[in-house]
Amino acid sequence: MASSIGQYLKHAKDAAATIFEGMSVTMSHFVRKPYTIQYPDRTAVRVQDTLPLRYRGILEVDLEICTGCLACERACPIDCIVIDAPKDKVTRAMLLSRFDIDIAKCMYCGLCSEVCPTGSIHHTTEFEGADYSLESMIRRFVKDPVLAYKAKKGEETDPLIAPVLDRGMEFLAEWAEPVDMKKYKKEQEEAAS
Amino acid sequence: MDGLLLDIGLRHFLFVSLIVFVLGLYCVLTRKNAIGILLGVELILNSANINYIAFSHFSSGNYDGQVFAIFVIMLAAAEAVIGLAIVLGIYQNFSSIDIEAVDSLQG
Amino acid sequence: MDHPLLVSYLRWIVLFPLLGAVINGVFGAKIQERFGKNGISVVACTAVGLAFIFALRAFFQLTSLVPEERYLLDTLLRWIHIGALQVDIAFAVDPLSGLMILIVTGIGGLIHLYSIGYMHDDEAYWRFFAYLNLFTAAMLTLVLADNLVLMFVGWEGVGLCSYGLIGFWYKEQANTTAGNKAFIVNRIGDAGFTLGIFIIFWSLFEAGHGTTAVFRDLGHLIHHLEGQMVWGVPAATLAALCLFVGATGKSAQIPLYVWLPDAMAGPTPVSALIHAATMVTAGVYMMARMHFLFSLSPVALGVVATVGALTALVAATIGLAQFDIKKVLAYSTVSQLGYMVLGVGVGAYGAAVFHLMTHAFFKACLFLGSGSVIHAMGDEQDMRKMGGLREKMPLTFWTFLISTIAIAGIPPLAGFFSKDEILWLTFSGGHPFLWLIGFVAAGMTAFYMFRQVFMVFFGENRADEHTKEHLHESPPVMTYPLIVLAVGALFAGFLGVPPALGGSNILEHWLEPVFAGGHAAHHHVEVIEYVLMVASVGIAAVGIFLAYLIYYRRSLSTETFTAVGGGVPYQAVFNKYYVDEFYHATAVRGTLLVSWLCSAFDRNVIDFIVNGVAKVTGLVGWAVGRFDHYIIDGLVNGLADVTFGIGNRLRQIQTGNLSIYLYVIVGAIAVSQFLPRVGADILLPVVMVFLSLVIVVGIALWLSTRRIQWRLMFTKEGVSELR
Amino acid sequence: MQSFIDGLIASGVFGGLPAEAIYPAIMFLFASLVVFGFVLPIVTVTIWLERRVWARIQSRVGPNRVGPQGVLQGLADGVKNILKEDVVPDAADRPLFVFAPYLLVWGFLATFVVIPFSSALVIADLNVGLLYIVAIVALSAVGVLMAGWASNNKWSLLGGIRSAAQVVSYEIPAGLALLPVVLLTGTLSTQGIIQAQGWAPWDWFLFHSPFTFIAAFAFYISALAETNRTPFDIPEAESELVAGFATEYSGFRFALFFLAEWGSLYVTGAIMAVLFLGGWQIPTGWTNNAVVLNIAQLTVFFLKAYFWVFLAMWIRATLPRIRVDQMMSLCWKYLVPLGFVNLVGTAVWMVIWPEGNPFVPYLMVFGTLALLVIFFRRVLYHLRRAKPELYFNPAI
Amino acid sequence: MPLEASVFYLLAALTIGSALIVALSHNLVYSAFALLGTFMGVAGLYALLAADFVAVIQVMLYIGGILVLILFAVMLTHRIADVDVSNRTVGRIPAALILGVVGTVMGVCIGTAGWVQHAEPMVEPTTFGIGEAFLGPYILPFELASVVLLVALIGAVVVSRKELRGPTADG
Repeated sequence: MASSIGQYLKHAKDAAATIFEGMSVTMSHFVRKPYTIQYPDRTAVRVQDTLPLRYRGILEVDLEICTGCLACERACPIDCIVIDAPKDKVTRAMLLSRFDIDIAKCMYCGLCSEVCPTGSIHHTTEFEGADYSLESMIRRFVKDPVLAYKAKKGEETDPLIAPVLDRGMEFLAEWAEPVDMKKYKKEQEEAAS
Repeated sequence: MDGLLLDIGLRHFLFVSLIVFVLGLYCVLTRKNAIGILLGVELILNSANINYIAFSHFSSGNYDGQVFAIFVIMLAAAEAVIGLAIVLGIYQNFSSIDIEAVDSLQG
Repeated sequence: MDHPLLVSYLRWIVLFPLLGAVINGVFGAKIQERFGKNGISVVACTAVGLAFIFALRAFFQLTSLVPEERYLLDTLLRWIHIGALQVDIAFAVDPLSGLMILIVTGIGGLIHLYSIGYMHDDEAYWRFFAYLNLFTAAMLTLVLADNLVLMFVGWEGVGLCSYGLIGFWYKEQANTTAGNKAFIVNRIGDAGFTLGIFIIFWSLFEAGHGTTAVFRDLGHLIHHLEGQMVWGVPAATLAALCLFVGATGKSAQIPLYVWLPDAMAGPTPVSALIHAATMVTAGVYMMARMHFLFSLSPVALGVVATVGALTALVAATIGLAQFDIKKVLAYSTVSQLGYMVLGVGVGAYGAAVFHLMTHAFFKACLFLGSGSVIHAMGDEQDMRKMGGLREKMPLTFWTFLISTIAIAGIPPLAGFFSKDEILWLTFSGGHPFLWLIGFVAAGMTAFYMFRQVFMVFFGENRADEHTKEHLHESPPVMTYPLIVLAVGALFAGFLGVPPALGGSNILEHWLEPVFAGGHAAHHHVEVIEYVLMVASVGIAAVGIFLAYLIYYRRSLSTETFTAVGGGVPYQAVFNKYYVDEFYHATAVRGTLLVSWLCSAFDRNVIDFIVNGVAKVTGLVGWAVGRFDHYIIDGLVNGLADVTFGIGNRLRQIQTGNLSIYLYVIVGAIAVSQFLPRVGADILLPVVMVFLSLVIVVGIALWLSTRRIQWRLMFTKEGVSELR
Repeated sequence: MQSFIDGLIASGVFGGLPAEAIYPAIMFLFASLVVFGFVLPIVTVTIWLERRVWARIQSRVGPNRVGPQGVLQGLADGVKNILKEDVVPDAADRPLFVFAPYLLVWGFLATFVVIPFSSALVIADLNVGLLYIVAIVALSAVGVLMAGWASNNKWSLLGGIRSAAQVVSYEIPAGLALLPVVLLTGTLSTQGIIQAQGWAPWDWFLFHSPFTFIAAFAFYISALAETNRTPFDIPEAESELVAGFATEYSGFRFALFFLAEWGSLYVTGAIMAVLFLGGWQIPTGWTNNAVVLNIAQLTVFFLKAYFWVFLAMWIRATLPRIRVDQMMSLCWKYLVPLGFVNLVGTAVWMVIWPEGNPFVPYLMVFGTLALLVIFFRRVLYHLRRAKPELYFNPAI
Repeated sequence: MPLEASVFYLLAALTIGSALIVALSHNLVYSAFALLGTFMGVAGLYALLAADFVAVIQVMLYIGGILVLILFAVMLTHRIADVDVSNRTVGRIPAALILGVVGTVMGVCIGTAGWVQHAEPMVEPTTFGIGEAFLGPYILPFELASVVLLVALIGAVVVSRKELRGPTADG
């Protein structure tokens, strides 16, 4: 009997104490800055920008540096890339009349961007793929046929294409060389100090 | 005539209670369902209460009627509890509360 | 007389024999086994011997006192102290009881010695001596008793021992019946004795002068009884008569003497001791002790005297015709007792006691003599089978002869003096007719005694061959007591020689203080006394001569006597006047008749009533049972059946259906509440009736629709089936 | 209110109309004003506030798009529900299905008759005020049962029965917790109780004695349980009974249920304010204009009441749902005995100090303040431990 | 129409209407819920008769207690047990007959009897008065009531517990 009364009171006291403690915890959260990002419109920085370079978002093609080699089309396991590269009857140069990527089917595996010699096809940090119609799911990058890019041995001189090629190469660089962790860490420390 | 109808006197309440009483009695008599009977009983008790309060208000001038009404309510509660317990008991035993089925106490 | 000398040894006189009786009685069988019969006899004889020594001591102490002071008292313990009655167990010796204890212990001792020889070959030896010792103790208690009640104890003790000893050989039916007869007759006498005691006690109580049972005090207080009347009779006379009844019972006087002849069935020493010397004299001793009471009522004395004389005469006549040796002696004892009672009756207490003493001697000797004869004859008691025993048993013959002469009343011997004294005092006391009866009886006594002597000791021996060879003189242990008793018979007479014959009547003087009240002092000598003396001797001689003629010379045949008067008187005498038969016819048959009547009455009337009641109860029970069974049970069962029937009918409405119950309730309320309430006007009652009709029809209609068949509800078998 | 109307009649504003007609008319007007003017907005705000409080506690943002800071969110929900198709399951018991929500709302709105707003503003100061409130709650229990039964599906029936059982069984501790205050004031009417308290905290019944303090929280807990909120919201436990008795409801009827639930939250807060925080008591003397005084009293009362509502939201965000048997044992093993102890305690207290103990209220107030300080230190401790980025502005 | 009369008739209509439903409706659940209407109507009548305490008690006890209980009972025994509780009744004609007569007779009585009525009925808060009555002259019934309720409570629990009745449960 005595023990049960003791227990009884202990239960009541524990309940009160824990609630008190719990409320204090929640009050402490009350004044904290909410972590939630008011996506999509009230975020400080566009979310897409905050994403890391390697983020495999929706595909993008720089037609300027696309050589029309169809490597990506072949590499895609789902065949969601469709490229028409007819030869210009007149100039015999390779034209890119159609470069469609069905982003609904695309599984964002990144195999196409790996094999692209020039890094023209690469993932952007863009992920908002929602659209109003299924038709719009197919991103058609070629409005009117464009000349395929021919790769030059040396440096790319054309001022228009050079930055695009560099960016492409930058994308490729990520996969070309295995990252040397030790070197990377050293660099980090130098940056930190 | 309108004098009788309009200024509400004791008789009006008695009439209302009479009607409720008769309906309660009818319900008790004709229901096949045990709970229906309990409903009828509740009606009867309510009609009795109406009379109590009416007389207490119009005739007695003291609180006896109302005190009695409260006691009736209290007892009605106790009665309902027991009645329903028995009905539940019957239900569990006879798997039905149709009083026709429950006639094992037949003479 | 009234200043007793307190002593403390008197008790042993009684206690020694009592002790002996207890030892022999309780351990007798063992002692007999271990030490043989001598052990028993040693114990018994020493007990009596010691008692005799102490008695002598008391006697000599008395003689050393002044006559007025001769009174020894030994109070043992307080016995009964209730209200007015103060009775102690106390033993007193005065000249009278002193004499008596000497006789009892002396003669008792001799008889103990004699019975050693007589009972030698009897198996129940120890029981015999136990009884003898007990008897001696009881007799001594009676004699030494200081008061009436203690005397009565002794009185009863003696009666008991006589019963025990008479019926000693209990194997024969005759002995036990004799024992019974003796005891019952004694008890009748004792009843009288007790009545006497009560009358004395209550009348003294009524007189209001305090009561006592002690003889000495009684003596002083007894005169208060004079005016008392009990049942219309003067108290003194009535008391005396009652005591006298006790005496007749004990001393075998007229009405109650019948037990004495039959008592001969016991062994001879018993007869000698009890039925000759001691017990039978108890009555005379009691009357002597209570002389002051008897002297108060001349009527009582008259009755005593006449009874005594008659007894003497009657017993003598019966004695003539007896052929059993012991029967003759028995009747002679009765007649001698008659003389003693006659003596008391005429106020000659001294003479009575003197005769008592002398009779003790020669009667004991006669009995013991006959005992040795029977012993010798191989238990043959019929004199007609004896004869000529003179040569074979000289000692027995001479002692027997001496005692016979003494009893016959021939002068120098004891018998003459004592008997003559009584006769003379009777005559001088103014009772000439009684004297004549006594005188005639004396003659007869002489005749039958000598008849016995001649038949037994003279003439030829009529015994059969077998007993003849065995005839021998008894052993010395039997013959020596005979000699002592014979000497006693010879010289006892000189104790009471009357002044007429020049004697100083020593005994009279010895007893004089005891009978201070008596009127026996006739000192002047008269001629008539001598004449009577000579007459009595003469009648004795005539008797002896007749006996000599008939039995010794055989010259005179008995027929002359037996034929007298057609043989009727002889038959009467031979058959003891048919007294036994008479008693048997009257008392015994009477009692039987009364008992049969009572049993018949009981059987028929009372049983009838009891059975009747039982039958009636049975009857009533049966009736009630029938009533209960038919009417009440009927009612109850009927009620049960009715209830059951109604119940059965009403069972139908218990359909188990709740709403039906509610209908019934509401219907009932409706009918009961509203019907009476509604006013008297016509419309509403109509509605009411209509309503109840509807209800009933409704229910019936509704019931019909139920699945219960009609059959089940209303038909009988349906109901039974349901049940 | 009565005197106020008499004053108007006397001033002849209504002309010769018989008093009999005026009273019901004004009463009706005031009632509709309260219902549409006060209750509906309050409910929508409460709904929005609850979601914001939840959000901030869960470090989220909460609705802030509809209207300034999302205040009109409740309105938006309401409109949404109204526009939604009002589905009545064909197997449902149509009349009961339709009538159930109205019964519930009727039970909820009826309590506002007795809840005062200021010294003059109360629809009807009933003499049996408190008892009336307890009774009306029972009415909502019947509504819940009707809804549960009518929608003819197992979840709703069980949900209905469970919540009805909970409401009925928690009426007892609630009633017991009220009694100490009734004992103190001796009257059941809400205005009477408020007038018995002063404006200062130490005059409030909350701090009158430790027993009333405990009684207050006991009442608050059982009131929460009665309105099926916070730890006791078993009937609508999403995981088990979907939406409890309201599963089959949609559209406007569903909105009514929402109205009833959140409205009763305010009612609980109001009752707590009336009973324990001294209702609209404000220091007088600074103005003699009745209207201004009433408005001040109204705001004070509203703030006190809304504190408890806020507390309910806060508790809902903190405490986990408790099991049914725990709920029942809490009710019968802890709250009812506690109720009796408080009742007896208060009675003994009244006997010892008829006018109330002079020191204890101050002591209690001081104690509570101390408690609050401890509370905030705990909060700071948690903040120090988590070192989060603070953001005090409620508006995001 | 004077306010009071209209309110009375309204409440009377509510009470009698729902009583009719209770008595006559086929569906037991309808009659059970109609009982709510009756109780509310009766509570209203009490309020009219200035018995405010009793009115509130009526609402609290009858509706909050008994009605909820009955609803529980109905629901627990009704649909799930697939028992067709057809409310069809037994022998309605005889019942109607009896009640008709009973009703008319009582109605006549009510109409004709001269009821004792005070001039001015009493209208003022009754809670205090009833409280006094409870602890004054009616103290004993008040205490006994508590005992009765306890007994009813325990009795109900015992009667309705399944396992207590052991083997007979399969009935």
